Amino acid sequence: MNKRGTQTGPREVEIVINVLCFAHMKDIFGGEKLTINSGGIATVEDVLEYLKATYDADISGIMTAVNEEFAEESTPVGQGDTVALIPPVSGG
Amino acid sequence: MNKRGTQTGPREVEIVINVLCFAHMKDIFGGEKLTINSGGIATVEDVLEYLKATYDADISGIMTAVNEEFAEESTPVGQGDTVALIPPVSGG
Amino acid sequence: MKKRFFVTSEPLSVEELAAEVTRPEAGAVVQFIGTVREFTQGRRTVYLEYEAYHSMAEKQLEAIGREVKERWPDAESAVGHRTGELKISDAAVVIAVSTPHRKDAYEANEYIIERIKQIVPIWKKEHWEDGEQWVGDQLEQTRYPDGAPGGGNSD
Amino acid sequence: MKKRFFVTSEPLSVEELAAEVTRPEAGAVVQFIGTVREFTQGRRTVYLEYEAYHSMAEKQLEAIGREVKERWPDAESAVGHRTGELKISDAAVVIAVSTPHRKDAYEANEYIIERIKQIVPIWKKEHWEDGEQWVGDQLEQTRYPDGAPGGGNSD
Repeated sequence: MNKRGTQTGPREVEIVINVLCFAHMKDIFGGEKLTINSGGIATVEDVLEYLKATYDADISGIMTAVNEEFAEESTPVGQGDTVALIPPVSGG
Repeated sequence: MNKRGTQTGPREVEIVINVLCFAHMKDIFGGEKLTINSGGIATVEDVLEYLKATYDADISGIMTAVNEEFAEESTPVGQGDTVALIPPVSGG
Repeated sequence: MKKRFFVTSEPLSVEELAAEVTRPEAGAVVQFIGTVREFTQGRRTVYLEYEAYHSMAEKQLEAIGREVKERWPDAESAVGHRTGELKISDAAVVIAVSTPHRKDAYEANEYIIERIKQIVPIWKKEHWEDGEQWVGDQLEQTRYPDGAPGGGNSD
Repeated sequence: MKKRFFVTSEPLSVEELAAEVTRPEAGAVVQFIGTVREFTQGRRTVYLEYEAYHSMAEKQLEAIGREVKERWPDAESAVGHRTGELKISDAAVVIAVSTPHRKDAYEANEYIIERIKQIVPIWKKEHWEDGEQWVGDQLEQTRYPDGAPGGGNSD
């Protein structure tokens, strides 16, 4: 279905990733918490690609955190990690 | 005794002026409130000259207020007015 | 001991936050209270709803506290941010900073509110009489935590 | 209704002062709390004594409130200044300013404390273990009310 489908090697190992959705992300994904159980996921970018493809979701402009630390698209993601989808914040 | 002594006319009418002393002015004048009953007093400057002469007091650098408004040396002072001696303020 | 940097669904106490940072070395405490404003851009707010990524938000507030310490070593700071439904004039955030000299307290306090609007995962949903919207999702805001402050209620 | 600008021998409440200025139009309240600092220029203060020309001091605080209104028409402000004996960490002055947008609240608040140190007839006496002195009587301070701020506890 996408580039992950053509890859081989360790990225194909199925891992479980927890995804937290905040603010309007909850509306887009229909809940506060998603669980991804998939192969081919090694970075934040992979998580975002997976979500876009699976949910047909527009999540452009979204920041992410991995295990409560702000992340880049290249930040590694592994088994059991928690990835949060962080829309522009509006506290204060 | 001073220039007032040589003047004539309305400035010689005896008037009562209330003088309020704050902070270390209380120590200099020995109290919070003085009453001046004197002739030749028409301005704040006259009050200050009278106090300097009568109490041998160093009140240089002191601000004044007449009836709760900051005053200049030239501000008129009349019967029953209240003149406050205001050292540099240190509130806050 | 009470947390110095916290997110709570309970009402915030300005008295308690001030007490957190008051100390013999300090001559000045500056507090910021972000309150719910009734009208924003001409539209009447009925209430606001604040949501936080609770654990990460507290970590980020603590991180801001460390930034303040680096920039103003003599400053002590404390921040409480509320979540849930807030009505007009309720306090959404209270920031307290104490310093020996007042200039630093104003500066450090303002720094904290600006950083909160940049890097603390808390979101606000406006509820109007005829609709609701998460603030931030249609505003032109920065994507990156080190960017300029986003548009909050008290901008 | 409580006075917005007052001098009192009672302890000041930051909660009450904040409440005085909180209102639906405001998104920000900035408070300044001037507290008694233990050490000033290396010397340990045991307690401070504040004296005010009470009636004139309240008039002057009100005048500062009007100055604020001229400069920041959207601001509401309230000030309480305490008199009498204050111990370390007690609040000598509490200033609260509310505005629709926070920048103004910080600025107007700082303006008020600077003006208090210039034109409000209140004096502070330091009491040390081995002496006492009215602050201001030996410092190089301006004579005129429109001059630069004098040296207060939280400078």
